[in-house]
Amino acid sequence: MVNQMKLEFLNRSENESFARVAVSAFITPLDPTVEELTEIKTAVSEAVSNAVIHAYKEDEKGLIQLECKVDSERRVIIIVSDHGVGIEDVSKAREPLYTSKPNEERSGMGFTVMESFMDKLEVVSGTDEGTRVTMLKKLDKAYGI
Amino acid sequence: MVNQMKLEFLNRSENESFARVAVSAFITPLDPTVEELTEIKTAVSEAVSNAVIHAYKEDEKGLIQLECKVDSERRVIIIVSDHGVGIEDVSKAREPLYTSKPNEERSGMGFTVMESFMDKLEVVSGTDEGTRVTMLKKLDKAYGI
Amino acid sequence: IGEIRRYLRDNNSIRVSRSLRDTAYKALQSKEKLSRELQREPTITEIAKDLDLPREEIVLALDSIQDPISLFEPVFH
Ligand SMILES: Nc1ncnc2c1ncn2[C@@H]1O[C@H](COP(=O)(O)OP(=O)(O)O)[C@@H](O)[C@H]1O
Ligand SMILES: Nc1ncnc2c1ncn2[C@@H]1O[C@H](COP(=O)(O)OP(=O)(O)O)[C@@H](O)[C@H]1O
Ligand SMILES: [Mg+2]
Ligand SMILES: [Mg+2]
Repeated sequence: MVNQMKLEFLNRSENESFARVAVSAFITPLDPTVEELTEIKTAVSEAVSNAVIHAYKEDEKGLIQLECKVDSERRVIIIVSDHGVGIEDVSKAREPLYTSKPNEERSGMGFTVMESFMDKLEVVSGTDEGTRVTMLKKLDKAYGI
Repeated sequence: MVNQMKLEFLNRSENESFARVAVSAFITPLDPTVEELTEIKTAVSEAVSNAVIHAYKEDEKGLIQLECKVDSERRVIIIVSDHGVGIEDVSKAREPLYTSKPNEERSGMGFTVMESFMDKLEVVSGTDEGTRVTMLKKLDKAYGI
Repeated sequence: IGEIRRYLRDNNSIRVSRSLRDTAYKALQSKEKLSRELQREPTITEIAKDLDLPREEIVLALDSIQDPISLFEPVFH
């Protein structure tokens, strides 16, 4: 692994933006295209907002971890995990439009967005065991550097 | 504590910029002025670059931790720590212009910069026990929000 | 999503480094202008509003152009 970092933060909604910027700053030295960075940021947002919204009970303080690694082949690996309630049926949760909170204007498109913006998505979860979302994206080769 | 986060990253020089941006993004919801943000970023740079340059032996891979907390009185607390070689004589190290690496164009002003840009600086270190730098700054009242 | 992707591809094949430099330049200009207008240092939010850009763009961009150290060091040398 050429570089790696870990973040840990509270399940507060303003930390979604914090996580997005932190990941951006971490991969900026690879000089991705604006398109690639926007895709990664959007995927990070979805993963982190899921952990903020779904992982912990209302008013429960919970921690969210984000790990990011970049390797010499310009692969970016991002792991977002929580120790919250977990997902009972992962395949159902990953279906487009599925949401367990239809009353709160959730789109149910979070996992679909992560899947289409990244090259790989893996979701490991179990009731009361928390959730671990692993995403991978290979950046285009760099011309500028 | 109103919000808090932790980072962990490798002792690579590009992570200085990563740490700086991560701290900036984390305190952005408090809406600091550009000046306050620059001061905090400069102090973070000095603390992190010290850990990158001085804490570990050449070519040794080492981890650096950064913790940041903000409270309801707009106080920002930043703790940068490493598990490296440590500092034998902390008061000497904190003197302006003192550097243990005079041949490498080090200015010896790192701790002085941290001290003058932040409201408080505490350095705890011991040979082979690593170093822990704690900095505090109280932000001015919020204008924009 | 297909539409978003197409939009991104058509508009954003530029590198992040260049885009950030452009934003940073605008942010510095906005900071100067707001400092004059407000008679004090503007906040990040005020600059973001002025440029109609997200705050996070400003934060990232402000770090991309200059190392705050290099701004500061000449004072000591
Ligand atoms: N970190 C998580 N912890 C618990 N449940 C989750 C988590 N992430 C996703 N889920 C579950 O998966 C469902 C689908 O997620 P998603 O596709 O992002 O849609 P949405 O967030 O709009 O509901 C959520 O409604 C929720 O039930
Ligand atoms: N994290 C650290 N680990 C080990 N030694 C350190 C660390 N931080 C500072 N030092 C010691 O303190 C001295 C003074 O630090 P500083 O004021 O930043 O000056 P400079 O980095 O330019 O040498 C350094 O030269 C080094 O010997
Ligand atoms: Mg979602
Ligand atoms: Mg130094």
